Amino acid sequence: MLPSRLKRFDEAGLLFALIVMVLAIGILHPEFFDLGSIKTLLRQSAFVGIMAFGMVYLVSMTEIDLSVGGIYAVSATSAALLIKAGIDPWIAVGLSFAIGAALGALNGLVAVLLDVPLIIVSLGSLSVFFGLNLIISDASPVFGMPRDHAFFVIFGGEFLGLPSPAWVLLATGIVMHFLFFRTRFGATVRAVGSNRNAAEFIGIRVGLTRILATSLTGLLCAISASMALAYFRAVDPAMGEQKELLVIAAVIIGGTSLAGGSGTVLGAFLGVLIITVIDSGIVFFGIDTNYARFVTGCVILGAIALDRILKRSRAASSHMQSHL
Amino acid sequence: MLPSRLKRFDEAGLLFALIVMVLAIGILHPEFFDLGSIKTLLRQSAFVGIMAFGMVYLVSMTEIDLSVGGIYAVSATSAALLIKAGIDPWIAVGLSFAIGAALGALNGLVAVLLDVPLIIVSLGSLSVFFGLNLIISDASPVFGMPRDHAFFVIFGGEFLGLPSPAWVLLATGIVMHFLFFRTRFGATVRAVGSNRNAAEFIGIRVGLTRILATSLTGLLCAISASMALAYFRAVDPAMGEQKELLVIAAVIIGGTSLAGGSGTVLGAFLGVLIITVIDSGIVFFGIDTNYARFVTGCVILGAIALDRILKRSRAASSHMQSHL
Amino acid sequence: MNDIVYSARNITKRFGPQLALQGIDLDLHEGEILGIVGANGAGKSTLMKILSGALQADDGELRLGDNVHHMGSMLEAWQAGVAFVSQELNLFPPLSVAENLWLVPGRTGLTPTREFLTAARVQTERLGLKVPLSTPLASLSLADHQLVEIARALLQQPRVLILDEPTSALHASEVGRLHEILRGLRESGVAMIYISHFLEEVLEIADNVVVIRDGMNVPLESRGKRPTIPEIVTAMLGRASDAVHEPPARKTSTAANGVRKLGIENLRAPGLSIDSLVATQGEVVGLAGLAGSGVETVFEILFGVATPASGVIRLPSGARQAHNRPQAVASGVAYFPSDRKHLGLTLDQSIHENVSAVRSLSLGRDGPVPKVARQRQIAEERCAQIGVKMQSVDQPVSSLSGGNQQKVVFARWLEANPSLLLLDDPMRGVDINAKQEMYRIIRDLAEGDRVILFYSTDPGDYVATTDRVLVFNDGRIIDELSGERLNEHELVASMNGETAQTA
Amino acid sequence: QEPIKISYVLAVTTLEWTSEIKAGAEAAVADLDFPVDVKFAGPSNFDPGKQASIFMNETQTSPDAMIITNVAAPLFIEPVREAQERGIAVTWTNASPAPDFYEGFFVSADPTQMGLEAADVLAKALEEKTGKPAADIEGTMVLGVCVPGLSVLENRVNGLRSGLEKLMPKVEVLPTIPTKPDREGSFAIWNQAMRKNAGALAYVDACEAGNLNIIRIVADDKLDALSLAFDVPGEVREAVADGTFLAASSSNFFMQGYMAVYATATALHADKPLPSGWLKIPATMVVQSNAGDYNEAWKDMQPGLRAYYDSDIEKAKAAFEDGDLSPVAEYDNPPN
Ligand SMILES: Nc1ncnc2c1ncn2[C@@H]1O[C@H](COP(=O)(O)OP(=O)(O)OP(=O)(O)O)[C@@H](O)[C@H]1O
Ligand SMILES: Nc1ncnc2c1ncn2[C@@H]1O[C@H](COP(=O)(O)OP(=O)(O)OP(=O)(O)O)[C@@H](O)[C@H]1O
Ligand SMILES: [Mg+2]
Ligand SMILES: [Mg+2]
Repeated sequence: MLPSRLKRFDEAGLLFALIVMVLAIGILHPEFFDLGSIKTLLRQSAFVGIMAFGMVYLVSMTEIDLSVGGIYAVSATSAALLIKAGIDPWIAVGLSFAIGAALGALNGLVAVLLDVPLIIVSLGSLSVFFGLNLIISDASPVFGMPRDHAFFVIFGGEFLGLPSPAWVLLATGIVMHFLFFRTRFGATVRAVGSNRNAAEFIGIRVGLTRILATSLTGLLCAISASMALAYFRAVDPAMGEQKELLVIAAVIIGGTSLAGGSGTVLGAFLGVLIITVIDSGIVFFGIDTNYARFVTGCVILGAIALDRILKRSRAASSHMQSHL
Repeated sequence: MLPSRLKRFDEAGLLFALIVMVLAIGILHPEFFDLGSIKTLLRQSAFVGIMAFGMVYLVSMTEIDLSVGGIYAVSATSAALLIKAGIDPWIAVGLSFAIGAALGALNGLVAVLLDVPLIIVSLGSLSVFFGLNLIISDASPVFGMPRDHAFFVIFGGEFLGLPSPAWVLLATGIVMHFLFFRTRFGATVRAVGSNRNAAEFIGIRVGLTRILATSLTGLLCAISASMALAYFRAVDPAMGEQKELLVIAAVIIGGTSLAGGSGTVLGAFLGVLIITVIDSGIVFFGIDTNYARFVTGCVILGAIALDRILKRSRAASSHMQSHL
Repeated sequence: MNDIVYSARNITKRFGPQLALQGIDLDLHEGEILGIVGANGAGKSTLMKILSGALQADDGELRLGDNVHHMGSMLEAWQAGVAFVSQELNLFPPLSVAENLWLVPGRTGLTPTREFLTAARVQTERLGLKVPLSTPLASLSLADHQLVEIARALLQQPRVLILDEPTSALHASEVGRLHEILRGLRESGVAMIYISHFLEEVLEIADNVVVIRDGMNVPLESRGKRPTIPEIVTAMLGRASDAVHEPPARKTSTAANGVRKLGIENLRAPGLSIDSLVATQGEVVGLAGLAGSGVETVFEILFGVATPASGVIRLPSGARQAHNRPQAVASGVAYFPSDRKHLGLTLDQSIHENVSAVRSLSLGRDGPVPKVARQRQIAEERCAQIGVKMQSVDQPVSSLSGGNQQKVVFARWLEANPSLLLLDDPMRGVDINAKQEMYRIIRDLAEGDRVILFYSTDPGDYVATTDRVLVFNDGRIIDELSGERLNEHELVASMNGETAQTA
Repeated sequence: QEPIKISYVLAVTTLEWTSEIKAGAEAAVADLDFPVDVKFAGPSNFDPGKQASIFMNETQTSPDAMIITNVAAPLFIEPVREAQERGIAVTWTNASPAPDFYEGFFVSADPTQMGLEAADVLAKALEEKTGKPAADIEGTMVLGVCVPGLSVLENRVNGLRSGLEKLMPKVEVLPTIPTKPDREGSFAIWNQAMRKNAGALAYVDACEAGNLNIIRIVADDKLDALSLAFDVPGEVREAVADGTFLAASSSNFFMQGYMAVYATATALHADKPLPSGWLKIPATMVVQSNAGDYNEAWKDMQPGLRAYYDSDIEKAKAAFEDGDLSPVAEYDNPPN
């Protein structure tokens, strides 16, 4: 039972790549296995990962949202400004969730109205959102949060020995996985991604589905932003810049296909961890600044190659088996 | 004759958007119509546009190359280093073209060998190439080009009253347009983009086509880099950073569909001009730095909306006509 | 014999645990048209893919002329003179017809030559394709796609030509033209394989017939010189056919009060003008017509895809005309599309996901969190009812044979439990036995309180299922056939505008 | 009287040191007794390519002068040359116009010098802490830089490194680690770096985001390590004031902006060409003792910092009037 399940476990290659990387670092630099190090890694992964879960839905619909960093920035800044204006952090963060979801929905709505792919709209809204962020923040950092307020204590701190954002990452991951594979909404997303014409043909409200998915992504950006706010207790105007590539990288390294119709939340989670671990590895191996980027790229390619080669050999062996 | 041709001219909406923008700036700020201003605009457009022409091929094959900026950087730096090492600029630039094409081909080769979309590979090679650039340049600018050498005089200067890169842009544009629509290679690219399974099925060498297209894109990055080198007569390690989004934006605003099978070199050209004109407009209108990005995004969205709405109404009117 | 051009010995092919072909032998002679028949999923297409290099056999030998030939790819096959018209069209919609014809491996040169374009024009005209070569393929109908695919193969001037269900989307006249061309090729010594579920067609064109059942050769026992259809069917199924189909006991339209009906009044749309069309519950009404006669437009209007210029429509569910597809589906309209690849299915999803799509996704009948076990069970039942040959409902639809995919399209719409069924060539590529089954299902559906409109490229289907047929020409209803007059001969004549008798 | 039109092209518009520059420039406009119009432009995120194209576009609006916050000289040299050919005066700030072009007018603090001074501050603090003379102190130090190849940052680190080597030869300064320019990205790197090199004497990043994160981690993990910052955003200033942070070495962007505008406008007003050479701005080392005054001055930047730097500004003005400039080449090749 187990082995056959494992064989059907698509993310085994990625998990293997991740384990190889973690061991390679940890055996040579045991400090890496410090709880502190792991915590940092998880917290960092949470900021990108929560957003990546939303992007899994979009990519599996053959859509790409380049404006996630912008939504993240606007949500974080608006929460911080509201808190500074004296609004209770819980309420402020709740409002910022609504803002994130609304910006996401706006993306989707424009894409549906103009009948263009989301990537086109988000090429524009990327600038609109970051611009909005500059306007509301007056291009200045916002700090001076009430650090003793429960929101900052709970989500900026730890819970059961792990950083709270890591728990939020886990929780959103499970919810998003379930939503994707077990609900009508998730199935609709996959059907639209797999063959949009056919989905439209049977009367699925494709436009509505697109708007819901972008709005969900916006919400997740805001959740991620609230975690960053809780931890850093401050917001930079440059926050979220160039996050889009990181988020897309996580999703795609994670194995969600751009061809649409399928996606993997778990894969995106592993993708985020791989990216974060590479950064740690660069530090632990003390790689020269001039070489760091080159090495990062090579390791990313290596991880992708390992994953695909394992997948292929697994496919071949299961094929062989069936011949016996 | 003419009106009907115009009706079939897919890029009319973009051209219209561009003209509206140019007039809006020029009427309020006549300096914009200075020859100097136009020259700057064209030179700027050339650096991005030449790369965008290659990306049109890739996007029409449902591929995206995120590493174009990296190829551009490595080509520019290697040409500059070779020139500094005393090699004749013509030869050095020729070699850098070969390097650009080779890096592009490498992207394609890895994608074919691993059987993954180019975007995945380029997520890694983006870092590899920029890293390589830091390594070969030792993270320092390269100065001291022989500015009186014919290469720098010709391509850093003007020809018939316009910047030479603008002529190169025009020439590559015409060649790439012709190659795309009139040759076997172009048809193969479009065929692979529209239905890869069918292309494979009937025995088209899909892998080879992908490698040729990435390699062509690499070559165009190198050509663009050589134009930048001729003009700037120096190379900075930061050169080429964040160019990928600009290039993709030009292609997609230009109307090349991510669905594959069709593309427009002319559209990419107009897309580049639109992006460049927006930047000029921000400057001429003296828009506050905090608002500039917001306005940029809004104008991009406006241009896209105008284009699509015109397209739709054109489609509707031609539909009407056919009923008569 | 030494005039064997192409032969296969002991061809075996597995897909996972399933043996799709188990030791097939085949000989193809010079100047022969070899008909191959078999039920859906028998392995015909798989064998053809192996013969044309698109798939590689696990075991067995291919012999081209006197040499053993390893068909490593379709490219090799093209080069060896083997051309293949596959069941699933392999074309490039954004490209022009000319580019689609030209873009085959082995052709060199930067651009199409003048001679090539001339040849292409002649070939397409002979096949009856009436558009300029510069037209983008995407704007052509499914039938025209099929013609382009055939033309592409013919232009290769092959020694061996393999045609896998080339006529499934063609009208009778187009089939006639194709057969004429094939006979011409036979004269010049080309060897051909012809696969079709229209057994009459196969008997008409083929010199010899080979039957495949469950991936094996089946001997065809014939008492005469040529096999008869019942003999072929017996060989295909391994038993005599259940029911030699009898035309239904046709009802006469009873526009009684209180029953559900579809009413169309004064409908005007581009290329369409209908004064009145009424269909009552329990009726199967055939809408027949040649390409472009307006039937598809009627379906599209009823399904909310196209908007008419004017007219009044009342749907059987009591709703007014639907303005978009979600509304139409919610008002009980179901549209069984003929283009299964693009509109009918999500090919990379599983069978059970495809079967439950309309019920669960469009209509939301399974609630926000559908139970997968239940969906699988329903799909299993449905597939068993229609006779889908499959391993399990978890396999992707793309791994089913063409005819079985078509049955899944049928299955998913039945799940909607519609009150108005628009059937657009629902039996495309379905084997003769399954067709009988589908006739029966359609008749049964009509027994409930449903209205059924039926369209097919095969005139025989009208005779087998419908109560009456409205014949369309140029967007108008020009004839109504029922009772005695509802036979293939009258129907074809009427469709071609040769109505001698008064309507 | 027509105002003198100056376009000031910033490297990035969203960091706090940018507002410092703006405040300085505006203070200069207020101080000048003839009308000057300063218009700011620049990319909102760090993107030298985009900045170069903004520069070129700005030259088309025919200003009298341009001031460039240089981060990547190769991208600006030709555009500057072109602008000068069209009769536009150009002033370089922040980082020098590189070897090809040492003839420009350049206003900036000296990052190498800042690095050296920072080394001094660290050495003194460690002497105090350990009770040993600097030359005998042992241990490691970790330096980071977020954008490799950016001369301002590299020079800061180089100055610091050579100062440390001179003052504390027994301290091992580890190879510079690559950090990130954004706060979240840099945080993970620093956290790991501090874990790998736990017990280092000091951690220093040449970038703002890194500084902020080091403060954070030192405070959270209650580390006994020193750190100082280059750049002085609000959070750093507070940290210096409350003692979490040893010091902050300010590039004095207020004065950079002030003097760039002042000098450029004065020269144009007098119809004189801009001189060639480097007008050095004194860097300010903010430590706990002067943090109170300094932070007070920031509360209302324009009058506050103007008053705070009054004597430095007067000195710089005098140096400019006397033509007391250093060779630009000193920026990359500091005299020993
Ligand atoms: N890619 C595949 N993966 C798994 N099974 C497959 C695949 N292709 C075909 N099969 C199976 O092989 C068997 C033979 O299929 P094939 O397409 O050859 O049938 P066919 O005789 O052409 O039927 P039809 O008349 O419906 O076209 C079927 O049971 C089908 O499910
Ligand atoms: N969108 C449209 N614009 C213009 N003319 C149209 C449009 N749709 C249909 N027509 C015209 O209406 C007529 C009817 O077309 P329709 O597609 O309904 O025929 P059909 O009977 O379904 O043909 P086929 O058998 O080829 O499917 C044709 O002449 C066609 O050209
Ligand atoms: Mg078949
Ligand atoms: Mg039709």
